[in-house]
Amino acid sequence: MDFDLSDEQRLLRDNVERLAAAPDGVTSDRGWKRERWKKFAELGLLALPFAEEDGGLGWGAVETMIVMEAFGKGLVREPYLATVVIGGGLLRHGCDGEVRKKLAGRIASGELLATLAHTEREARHELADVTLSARKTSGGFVLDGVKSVVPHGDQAELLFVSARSAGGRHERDGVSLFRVDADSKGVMRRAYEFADGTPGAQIRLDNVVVPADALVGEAGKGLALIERVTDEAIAALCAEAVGVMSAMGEMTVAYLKTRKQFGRPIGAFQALQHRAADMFIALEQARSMAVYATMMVGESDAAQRSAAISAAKVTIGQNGRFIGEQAVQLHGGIGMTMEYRLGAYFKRMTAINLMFGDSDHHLRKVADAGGLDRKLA
Amino acid sequence: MDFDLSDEQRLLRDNVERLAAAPDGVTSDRGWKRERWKKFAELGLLALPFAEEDGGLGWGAVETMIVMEAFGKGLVREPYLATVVIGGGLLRHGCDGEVRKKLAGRIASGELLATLAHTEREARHELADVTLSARKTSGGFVLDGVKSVVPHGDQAELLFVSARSAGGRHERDGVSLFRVDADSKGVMRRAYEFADGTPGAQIRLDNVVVPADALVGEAGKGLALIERVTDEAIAALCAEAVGVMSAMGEMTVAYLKTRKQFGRPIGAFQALQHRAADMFIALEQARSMAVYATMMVGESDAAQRSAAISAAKVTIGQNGRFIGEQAVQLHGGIGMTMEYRLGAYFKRMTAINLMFGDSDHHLRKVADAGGLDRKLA
Amino acid sequence: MDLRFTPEEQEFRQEVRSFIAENLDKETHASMLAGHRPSKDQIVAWQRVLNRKGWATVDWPVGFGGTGWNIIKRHIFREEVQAYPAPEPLAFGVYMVGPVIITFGTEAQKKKFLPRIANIDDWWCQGFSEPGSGSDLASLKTAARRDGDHYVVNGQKTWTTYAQYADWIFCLVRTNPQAAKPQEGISFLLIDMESPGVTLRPIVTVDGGREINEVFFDDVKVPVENLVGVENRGWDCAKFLLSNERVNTARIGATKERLRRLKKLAADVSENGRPLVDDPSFAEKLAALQIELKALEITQLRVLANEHKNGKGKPDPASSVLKLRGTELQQRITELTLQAAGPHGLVGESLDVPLGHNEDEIAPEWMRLAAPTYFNTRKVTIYGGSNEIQRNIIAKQILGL
Amino acid sequence: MDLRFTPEEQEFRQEVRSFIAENLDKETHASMLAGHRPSKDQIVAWQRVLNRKGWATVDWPVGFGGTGWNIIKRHIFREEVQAYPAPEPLAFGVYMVGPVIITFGTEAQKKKFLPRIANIDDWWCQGFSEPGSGSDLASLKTAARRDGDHYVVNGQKTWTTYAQYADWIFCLVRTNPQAAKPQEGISFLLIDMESPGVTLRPIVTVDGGREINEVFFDDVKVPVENLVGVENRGWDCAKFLLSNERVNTARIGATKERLRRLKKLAADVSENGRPLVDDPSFAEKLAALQIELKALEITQLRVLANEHKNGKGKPDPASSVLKLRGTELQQRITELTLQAAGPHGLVGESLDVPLGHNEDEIAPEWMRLAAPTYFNTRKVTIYGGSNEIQRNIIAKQILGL
Repeated sequence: MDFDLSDEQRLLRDNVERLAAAPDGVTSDRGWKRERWKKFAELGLLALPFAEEDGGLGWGAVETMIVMEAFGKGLVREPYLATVVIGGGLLRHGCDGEVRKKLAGRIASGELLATLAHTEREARHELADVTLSARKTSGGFVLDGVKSVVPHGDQAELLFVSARSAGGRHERDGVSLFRVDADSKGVMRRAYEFADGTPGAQIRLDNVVVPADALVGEAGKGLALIERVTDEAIAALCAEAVGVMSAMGEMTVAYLKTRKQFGRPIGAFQALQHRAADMFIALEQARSMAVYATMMVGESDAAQRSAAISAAKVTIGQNGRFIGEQAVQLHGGIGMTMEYRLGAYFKRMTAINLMFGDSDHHLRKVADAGGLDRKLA
Repeated sequence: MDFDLSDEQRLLRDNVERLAAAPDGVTSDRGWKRERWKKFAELGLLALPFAEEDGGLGWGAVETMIVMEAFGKGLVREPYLATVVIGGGLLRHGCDGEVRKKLAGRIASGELLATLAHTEREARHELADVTLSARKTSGGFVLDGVKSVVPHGDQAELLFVSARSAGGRHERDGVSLFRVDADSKGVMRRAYEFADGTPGAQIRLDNVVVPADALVGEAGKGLALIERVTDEAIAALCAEAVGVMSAMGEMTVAYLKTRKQFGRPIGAFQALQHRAADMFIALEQARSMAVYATMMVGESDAAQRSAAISAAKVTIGQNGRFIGEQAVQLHGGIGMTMEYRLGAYFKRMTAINLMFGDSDHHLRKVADAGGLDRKLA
Repeated sequence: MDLRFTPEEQEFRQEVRSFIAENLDKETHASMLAGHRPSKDQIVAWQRVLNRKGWATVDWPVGFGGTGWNIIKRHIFREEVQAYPAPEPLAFGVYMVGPVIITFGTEAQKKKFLPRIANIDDWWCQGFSEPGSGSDLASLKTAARRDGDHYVVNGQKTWTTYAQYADWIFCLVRTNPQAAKPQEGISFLLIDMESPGVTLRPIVTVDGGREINEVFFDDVKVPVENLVGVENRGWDCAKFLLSNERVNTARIGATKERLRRLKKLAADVSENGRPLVDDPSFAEKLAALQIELKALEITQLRVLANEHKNGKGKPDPASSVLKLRGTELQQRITELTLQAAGPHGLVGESLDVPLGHNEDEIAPEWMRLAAPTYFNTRKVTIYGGSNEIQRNIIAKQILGL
Repeated sequence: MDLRFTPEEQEFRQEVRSFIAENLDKETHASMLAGHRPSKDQIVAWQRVLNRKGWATVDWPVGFGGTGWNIIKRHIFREEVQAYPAPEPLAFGVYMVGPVIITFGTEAQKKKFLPRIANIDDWWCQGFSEPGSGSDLASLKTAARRDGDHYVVNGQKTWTTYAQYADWIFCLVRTNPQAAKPQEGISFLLIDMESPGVTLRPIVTVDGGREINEVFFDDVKVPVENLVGVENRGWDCAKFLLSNERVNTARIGATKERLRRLKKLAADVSENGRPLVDDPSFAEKLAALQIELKALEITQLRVLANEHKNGKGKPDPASSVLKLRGTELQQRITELTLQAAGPHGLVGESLDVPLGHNEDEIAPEWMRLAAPTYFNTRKVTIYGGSNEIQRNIIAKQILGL
């Protein structure tokens, strides 16, 4: 067991933090900038998780954690989670040989954006609730249905689309995953902004024809892959959340030191000091669970992996909401305004809590799983 | 709608508070004193709920609330709840004519103690889980089984014993209620102290023969009566709890004003001020719900009555625990000692939370009932 | 002591409910039901309906347009309006400056302003907070210098809700900078928003809404007759006003309505085939909220009854409990509603811009409003004396710490 | 960075576990499993077993009887002892006065005391708190006046755990009443409990237990060689000691064991035919505790790793987090256990007096112990620097407020 970062990891962190802090990333078109994306590519960030044989850096969950935490701190809205973590994960764990290598290369170079179109309107947080239909034809499949909350679905060129090729609604078996070109005939996208400003889209597939080799993995067996990559996404999101929380914490402490009321800095009031202390504790506990998620994401036993990831999401959700709400409260009116950066963090934190299942959902999952693994700390 | 006490009620409150504050009631044998019980009788407290035709005062739930709150403040351990509220309630709602009049008179005069022996070892908070058996014979019934948490069961002469005369465990139908003389052949009592010092007993009925007229109400239909009287007991307990909480609150505020640390009264520290404010809020909310329970205890629709009483018990349980734990915390070491009265209040509050279902149990009941009645405030 | 509503009270409730049902504009009602704030026009129109009925200012003394209802009836009325839901009276006029003028104002002020407040002929806003003085209200700096028949006002107010609609603003201003204590030397002034030197800057809130503003005063001339009460004794008016505000910000009837609505909405969304409302954990959260709300409702009645008994004008510090718990419950409802919206709570929308219902929706309107409403409702524990200030009040004024 | 235990670490865990299983007295184990505190004899016996193995003082430097294990191994060892459960080392000796003597003591003190601490040849207790100085430790009044080769000690200590067993007490005493700050002029003295003038008064706690005492000093003569560190600089020793204590009071391994046990117990009680452990609300509470405990465990490892990296002797103020959350979790387990006991939690019993198992029980032993344990565990957020003090430490030392 070892908590230290390697020199290489420390360098990565410093580089990404510098890039993420660059002030030009926030207000541009659709919330992010192609130029910065190119810088990510140059720094190797977009190649991070891919195997060296696929032209990647062959780095792992710890490096992803480092990157995502820095992105959280810097409120980076570039489609890293959608494209590199999720898209990259689906490629790495689901696609074979040449296809994987080719697409990984295009993602790594920054020319291809990818995302997963999975959530449907009635499904809430249940991953198996897929109704978009996949009909087998002689040459491939026909996909028909709607996906509604697709992060960066407005600009991604490569869509991974989950569909039901067999079985009834809610059944684990029968969910298949397909690679779909976003400009295929019958794909209609409606762009909108998530509540935190992240670009998103509703995507309608109107009898979209895809070839047989668009199928990722085995037909009807796509759910395990989706679950695995979702767990990886949650682990990355937990790290991002830690970055967001620590930024909110730092802003709040700084504000407490400078804002004066009743003739002294409000940070001199003990009730607010204790609130700040509780925020610090919440952050440290969240950080520990983000580390835990990072370590458990590679666990081979899917049930143990999933329980651990759920546990992390519970903590992130509860503590993130606490920190966010208290940060706004301690700032008073200024924390409610668009002009002040705290609000953007608060909204991002709120969005994170809504993605991939809220804390209640995951608490139930942990309870149902009957607990956490003892192999890890 | 009217929140004022009548002159008579105010007088009652003042009298009972005076009696309850008398310092001699706490440390005597088995925690209470026959002399004070006689004073209660003289003041009419033991006749309070009985109809005038039965020799009672014909007072209602509001007066019971007044009495119980004062008892809570004074940590009165006399068997008022067991004998007058519960025993009296079973008599009033369950027994007819001469029997009722005779027993009510004996309770009112202070010569008879009564209690309900209902809870069994495996039942937890489920009222329908009765296994003590009632076998019908030619002349009456034979009771066989064990009741384990009987308040004041060590000294009560009249036991109301619930038994299963038909049906399976957990079934609502088939629960019957019997009047049993505590010195009947086959009744074995094992006295012990509840965790808060209240006297209690385990009572074993070893083939105890009772006559046919020992049956209270209709055979197999006893549960509704038990539920009704339990609701009355909870309402009374809520009022007692408010007394206990307000005493803990007052002691804490007084302590905050006198105890000095770091050169000033600890009540000058804002974090502790805010804690005390939260305790005050918790008390006021609890008081409101005790009033609510008092008003709803007479509601004729049993489902609405029950939901309301459960709602009150939830609040009392949660807020009482909060106030008790904070009172101990703010007192520091002294709050942990037997010599200081706070500990006795804290233990009483804890005992109240364990009686007739804890807050989680009642929260579930409210959720299952789908909410509260709109007829009352 | 009897908490049951009398038959007369129940009849009165029915009368209020029927009146609202028959007279409230349907579109206003639908928009509010969906979770939008009523627009200025909707508020004004409804207030005028109430005014015609004589119900515009029910809490005011009879001679000034009040109804003379006892506290129970006033409670029922307020609850029915909030629970329907219908627009509430514009608080800045009816609950804030109106009672201040009634209690502290001159005859001329009463005559001039009160009828126009009741009919919202004047839209009022509140000039208390300043950039440097939030919770520490008494540290305010906006200065009013006496110059003949006028005060000349210079300074800045902030967090001024709906200043963009306002005809008038009531302000705390510093008339004696040399006073011994910060609370002394403050006066309560009524200022025409049309006065030269008054300018606005909007502040956009995190939910994307445009409710609040900064208001700047640059050598604004205010006639001396617009002073309410005694010069340098404006703090009395302020304390009186803030205590009234605490009762009104509890908004228990409105929270009840939101809770009932949430329960319905949660019956319509399912996960894994089970309606959310049947999820044990969610159902218990709803029940817990309902219980706390019930407790607060009774607490409110107890506080009002107590204030009534102790005579008018003496605010009960227990009203801090109402403000504190009332606003916390408002926030918790919005949190639970957002939770109920699930992943589609991500689909954002502004509270101020109702979308039409005829286009193909990405998510139902209530889901799209859930996040902005959650964001916006963070304000309620900050304004009207932050909840930390309310805890101070309880600790000091009630507990004597 | 790798949080996985290495195969070597896992093997080590197994070794520790086997050693405990083979060497711990069965009765001691059974009694602790049931929720009783170990008796003095049980603690001493087990400590001597460990001492023979060389595991009595694993955290001490190698030259003084430490094992030289890294923090991970020490963590594993502590967790296994707590989780088995076996008696923990007597904290007053091994975690408190021992490290103080090692860090600040003379050679003679080290030689005289350390081996006896490791073997509990001396039972130590802690003389810090006084009736007037609880959280405000530095306001202590017990005075030590220098008189030739001795100090003469007068005053009173309180909340002294297990003073009735103690051979020695380590005390903070005031040696210079004229010092400029309260923290100055304090010295750290070792006092033989057999000294003339030392008397005890037991304090019974709300659970009926007899753990704590008042200790009175009446002209007690203490040889000057029992001064640890520099005269008037005892506060340095105190700060060092308290920070160690914060790490140890987290007791995460013990809480894990209690939680595992609670889960088993909750599988054995049913309501309405359903085991409590399957009740959704109870199961979620258990899961939530497990999650928080996991987070705290990792936090503890992070704090320890950090302290290790930053060099010895410099306490990490983040250890306040461990104390705070660790003790809160201990309390929550006892609350949940009491809830699991249900109405039979009313059946009271003292923690100190194990009942035999052969008589007809009114309720299972764990139910009878639930309430006293809940009562007793209220202390953990009070002692060792109350949790309010820990929040002060975080706010001031970490956040700079």
